[in-house]
Amino acid sequence: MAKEFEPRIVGFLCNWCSYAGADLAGTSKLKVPSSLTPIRVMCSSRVDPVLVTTAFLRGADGVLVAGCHPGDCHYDDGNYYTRRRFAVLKKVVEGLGLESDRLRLSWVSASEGQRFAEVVNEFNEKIKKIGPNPLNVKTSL
Amino acid sequence: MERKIGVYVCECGPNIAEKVDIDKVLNAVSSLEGVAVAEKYKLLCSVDGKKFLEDEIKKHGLTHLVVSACSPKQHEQTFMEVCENAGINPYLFQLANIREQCAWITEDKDEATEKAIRLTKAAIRRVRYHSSLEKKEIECNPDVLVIGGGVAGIEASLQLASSDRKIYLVEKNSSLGGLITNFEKTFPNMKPTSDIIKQKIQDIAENENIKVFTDAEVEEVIGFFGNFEVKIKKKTEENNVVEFDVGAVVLATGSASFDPKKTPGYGYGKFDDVFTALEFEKMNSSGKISLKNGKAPKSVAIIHCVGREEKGYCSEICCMYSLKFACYLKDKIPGVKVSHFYSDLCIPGKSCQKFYEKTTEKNVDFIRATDVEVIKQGDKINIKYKAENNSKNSHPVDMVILSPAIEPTSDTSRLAEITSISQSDGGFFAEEHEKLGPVSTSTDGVYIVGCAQGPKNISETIVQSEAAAGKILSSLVPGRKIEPEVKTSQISESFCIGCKTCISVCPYGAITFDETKKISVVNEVICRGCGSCTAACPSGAATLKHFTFNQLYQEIVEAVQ
Amino acid sequence: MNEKGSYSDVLVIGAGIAGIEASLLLSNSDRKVHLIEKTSYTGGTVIKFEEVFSNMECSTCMVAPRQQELLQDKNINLLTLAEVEDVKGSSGNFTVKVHKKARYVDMQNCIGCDACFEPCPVSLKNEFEEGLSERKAIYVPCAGALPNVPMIDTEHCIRFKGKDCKACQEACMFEAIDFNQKDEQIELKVGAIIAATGFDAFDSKKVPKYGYGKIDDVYTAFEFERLYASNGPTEGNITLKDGKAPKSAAIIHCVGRDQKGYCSSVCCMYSLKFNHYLKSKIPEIKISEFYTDLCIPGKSHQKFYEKMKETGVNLVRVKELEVEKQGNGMAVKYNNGNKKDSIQVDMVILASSIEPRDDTSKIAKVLGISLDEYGFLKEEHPDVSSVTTSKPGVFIAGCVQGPKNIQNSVSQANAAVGKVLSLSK
Amino acid sequence: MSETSLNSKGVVISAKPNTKEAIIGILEKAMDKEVFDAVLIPMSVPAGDSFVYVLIKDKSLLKDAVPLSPVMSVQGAHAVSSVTRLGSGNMKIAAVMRPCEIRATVELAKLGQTNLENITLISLDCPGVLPMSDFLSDPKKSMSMFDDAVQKWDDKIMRPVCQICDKSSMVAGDIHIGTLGAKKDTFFIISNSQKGNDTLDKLDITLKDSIDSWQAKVKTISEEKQKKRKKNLKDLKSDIGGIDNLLDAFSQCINCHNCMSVCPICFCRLCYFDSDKVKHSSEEYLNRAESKGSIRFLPDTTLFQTGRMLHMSLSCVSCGACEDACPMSIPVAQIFSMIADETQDLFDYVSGRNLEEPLPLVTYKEGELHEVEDAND
Repeated sequence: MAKEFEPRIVGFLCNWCSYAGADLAGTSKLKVPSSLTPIRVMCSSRVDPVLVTTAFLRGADGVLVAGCHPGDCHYDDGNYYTRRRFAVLKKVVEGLGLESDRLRLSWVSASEGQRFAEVVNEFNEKIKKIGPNPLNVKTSL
Repeated sequence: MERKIGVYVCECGPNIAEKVDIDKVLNAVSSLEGVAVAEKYKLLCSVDGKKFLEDEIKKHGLTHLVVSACSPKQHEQTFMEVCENAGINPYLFQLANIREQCAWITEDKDEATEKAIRLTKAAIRRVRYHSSLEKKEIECNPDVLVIGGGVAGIEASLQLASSDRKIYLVEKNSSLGGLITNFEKTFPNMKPTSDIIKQKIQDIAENENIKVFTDAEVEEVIGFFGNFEVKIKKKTEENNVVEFDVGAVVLATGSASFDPKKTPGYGYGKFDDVFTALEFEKMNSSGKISLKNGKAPKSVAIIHCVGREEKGYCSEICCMYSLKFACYLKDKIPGVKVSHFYSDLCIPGKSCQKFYEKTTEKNVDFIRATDVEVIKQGDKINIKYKAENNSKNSHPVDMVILSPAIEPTSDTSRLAEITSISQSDGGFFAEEHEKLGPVSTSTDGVYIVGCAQGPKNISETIVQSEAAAGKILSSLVPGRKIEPEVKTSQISESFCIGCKTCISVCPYGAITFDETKKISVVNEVICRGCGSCTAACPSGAATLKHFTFNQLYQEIVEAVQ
Repeated sequence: MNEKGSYSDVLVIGAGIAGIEASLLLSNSDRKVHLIEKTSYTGGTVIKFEEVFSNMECSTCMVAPRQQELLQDKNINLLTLAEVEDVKGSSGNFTVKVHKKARYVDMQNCIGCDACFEPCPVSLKNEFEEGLSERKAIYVPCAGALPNVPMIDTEHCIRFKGKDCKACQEACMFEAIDFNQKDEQIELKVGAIIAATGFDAFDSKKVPKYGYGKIDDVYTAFEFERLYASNGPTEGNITLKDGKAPKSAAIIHCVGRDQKGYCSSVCCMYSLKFNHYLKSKIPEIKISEFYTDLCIPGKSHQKFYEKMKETGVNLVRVKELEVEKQGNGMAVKYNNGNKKDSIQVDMVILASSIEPRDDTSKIAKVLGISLDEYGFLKEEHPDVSSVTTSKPGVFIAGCVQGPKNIQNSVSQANAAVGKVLSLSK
Repeated sequence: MSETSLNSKGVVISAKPNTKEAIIGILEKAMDKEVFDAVLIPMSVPAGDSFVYVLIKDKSLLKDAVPLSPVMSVQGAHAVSSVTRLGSGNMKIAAVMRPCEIRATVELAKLGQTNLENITLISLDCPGVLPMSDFLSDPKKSMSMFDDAVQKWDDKIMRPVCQICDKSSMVAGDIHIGTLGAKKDTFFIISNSQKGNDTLDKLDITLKDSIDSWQAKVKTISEEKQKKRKKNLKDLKSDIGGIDNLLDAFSQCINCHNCMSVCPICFCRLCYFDSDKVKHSSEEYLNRAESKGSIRFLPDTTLFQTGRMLHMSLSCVSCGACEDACPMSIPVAQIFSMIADETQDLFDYVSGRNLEEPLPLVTYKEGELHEVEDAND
């Protein structure tokens, strides 16, 4: 029997809220799917849409961008820009008829270890339903 | 020089060892390009562990270090110090978090091991693209510009002035002291205001480290924390522009009060004997409380919250100074009737309620009222209002005192622009952080104190002045250099096309535009390294040190392998 | 000791938000700081809150980075489970005796893996969670507590009651647990002292008419904060004792104001915050707030009040009020001055006053400064600086000086530092 | 939607001997009166088989200008940008361009790539332009076909992206020349800014006439075009949408980056996608090949295209320059146009509509875009 599909999810986590939330999920010994590879950035506003696209075109089954809740940004308003950039990215991907469901923007605070686990679990399940990213096997990208 | 990466996996006792097959991890990475050595250790953050790492780096002549252990929030700094001690640049190091974000959250050992391998490989890929970063040190000027010669500015100046720190105190009026010089007494202890302010004005005059400019206004403040160039204009004299350098700026420009003419219902400006709080303070200080006709009032109404609706905030001190007015009146005019018209009594803090109770003992009426209107009836003034039980009542008096809201002074926007800080609720100067940064602003080295930051009483004002002093004294030490953030953004001169997108997204005004070269330039002293400009820059001219595209890209590649 | 013959080190008492900010600021000016904390953790009261008014910022996100900085700061000597016993000398030259209780867990060796909790046979109510959840005799108050190192509660640990239990020690792979640790007497030489020991909440039991302690589902402000906290006992799910979500709630302001004789200045705002808590978790819930005077001073607060009004909260001004058990819930019976009335609710939250901690008088005594009539530490000149005291070199910051919000506590902390630094200029 | 300062009144000008010469006449007059020191306007190249922008200082040369050229060999915004990027100087210049070129110019101004201080932007109702390839195959014939098409205002022979352009009369500059809805042998002059009003004042042209008929005609045309646009873009989406179609569409791409170099909005000194940021070690390419079996070279064409959409679809004016320039006839302009509509809609933004509208990515609203975030409350 073929091995069950294990998604590969890239997770950009902002240092102050979401990465701390992920750590808290750890210290609280919660279960989080191992499919997510966390990538730490200082602020979600560092996450260049081209980086996300790159990950996506390289065959990431899902890309999660997580930052402080609006209003809580450690750098005042970075996450508001993140949200606009992400909206454009999602539109472009959607507009080209690609699977924009593979891209997710979540706000996770430093005290939301539980929520972080939920977000990743949910996203992981969703990606499992969608299946592997077909771009991964396309050679003529 | 050839890259020699050392990879060290921490067992963290059972925490990682039990969940992750560390030998498997070591096998998976030992043959990767550039990896000179891959080892495990019981507990790398322990004294022995750090010693072990240090020896390893020296023994193998490592150029880069990768540690797979716990969260960077736990021990990134620890291992960076190890690097420094062992003589390699601390930024040629990467920590893979295989505890909090792997071992502790993954049930299945194979999965955990597989993830640990991924995270470690990602760290190895990444560290190959790290470059050494060096701490910078910037000379700074310890002198301080204080704008506003009221109690806030005076306090700040006195706190800060010293033999090795010169203070420039700029006041737009002709004398120091500000608003409170109009007050006879202060609540809640009814101490003479002169006790607070007189001596201090004296001290300022006698302090040779404080240069006072009265009748002067600040025209220009350019530069950044530690190095501001200031231009002020003296209104009275010829060749009236003075220039000097400072390291920090304190905005203590105080407040104005709401103009009751904007709410005609209160009859201010229309009827005699309707006074604003400030007018009444002055009248009281002058020694005689009287009506326009020279007689003493037999009955006085004090109307609270004038302009609160319009301003959209509670000015905090109006209830208290209104109570103070009742005391003035009761003490000076035997038998005078005093009635307060208020909606909510706001007397926060430990010492206010007692004052309120004392005042009520002087049989002062407190009427909770809405729809208050002041009309003229014969020679009397009549207060029409809706009482708590919704009945419409009226209340004749000789004199009305209006307690208007506190609002920003007229030059607030101008000064905000000059110092490139923003304005927040109600138009007051915006603090850097509502809670943790009450006196600092989005511009490093520019501080806001007193009512310029928001309505507050005298002691809160003084506390803020002392707070700003604390900030400055601790960060702007004479003879000490400033050490700015290392992981800042930088903009490539050859790639920048001058679209200024970065400038509009930078929350700290750390990026300026070079008009001659037509490109953006990062001031690394101000930049705090969020990287928003880097993501926003269309031409890839902006990069965030230690979080470059390629460094993050390497992690991505591993994640999707 | 410097040329002026005075010590430059500073003693900060209390590692709440005020103490943390003061210590970090002092350290920034290269002063060595001894930070004395009575409990086993830093962060004080603020870390009990999920969000803080008026912008509903995540409290942990706000404070945790500062706590981390604190722990990693070489200039700051944090002494937890420690109390100041004696202070001698004068400004610039204090000799301080500190009693440091044994934690029985080695701060260096422990890596915070929690392996020691599970085997501990003792289980009791967790004070940090206001007794809403259980803890062991070896424990950290909550997940993510900093420093993330447990302590042994010798009052309840059966080993310290004579039983030969080594459960935790056996579970620890780092030889971090050391039953032989002894309390220490530490002597410190400092030039200045900042007291920032914070506050306590008024005990709602003292006002029986509100039913606290007698009726289920009457909660204190702190209990409710923990109910909403995503790292709290219910992971942020607001539930009644029977596990159901409340359909209606009453928030009662000014609990204890009459008894204390002052307005605590933050209760109206945090009560409105509770309205936000409830609405965000249970959108359809009916909320009534019972108050006498709405005290929301400052430039940013009314905006929040108006936002909350839009959520449909029922604001009732009352003269008298009592809570009685009625059916499955409670009846809030009140008199608004015009008429008597009553409403039925599932949950009652009491906005309790801020009062001095019980140990404040002891601190005053040790520091040689006086208390004010309410039992807070007394400032030198109420009208002028509220951070100086009758004793030169001793300063006070935060709610130990009187009720105030976070912003003003931090201002005072910075101000106290300003005073300390300008002593030696 | 932000307000444009379009003046409700215009002026009817007699088109004697014909519109083109009447327009040139006005420009000459303006140069006489030193309202303008120079005019930037298309002119046919000596060989007569193409058109370029020329900056005319000697007004006698104006007579050879072609305000409405049949092809867009250079996007006018490029021209304006190169004249003014390093400052506007003190020469007053009139730039006569198509609406899409002016909108691109406005975008570039927002991006600091043009300085409009001394520039007066004059637009004309645009019938579209011919596909470059068609034109080059027989310039003479194309020319007459074009004139003919302009007479009938028929876009059949124009570029596909022009056929679905619903902003072909959008007034974004200072002055607009409206030929639509005008009586025989007349056209409208319309002002859209203070600068426009002042300029016309200096020329003793008073805005006294109603422009209702022009507005009405423009409305009907752009509504027709909008319908067509919706339909065509829908079809396009089903043709190129989805991974396989998309990859097919871009599979012919030879990475020449012509589309990028002719794009008026692509102002970068070095394109992000030519920079080292997207260049990788051979090891890296090898292990990509390994994981997929093979990878194409040159690689990353899709990344290049989507990347460009991320960077400039918000400013794209659908001018079609990229499509003209594509040697492999990939419908780049139509694809971009399709995406641009969607991304600009996100923020009710219309590229180049109004200089005062900030670019969507340099600003934000606190309570927006909840549909793209998940915040758990």
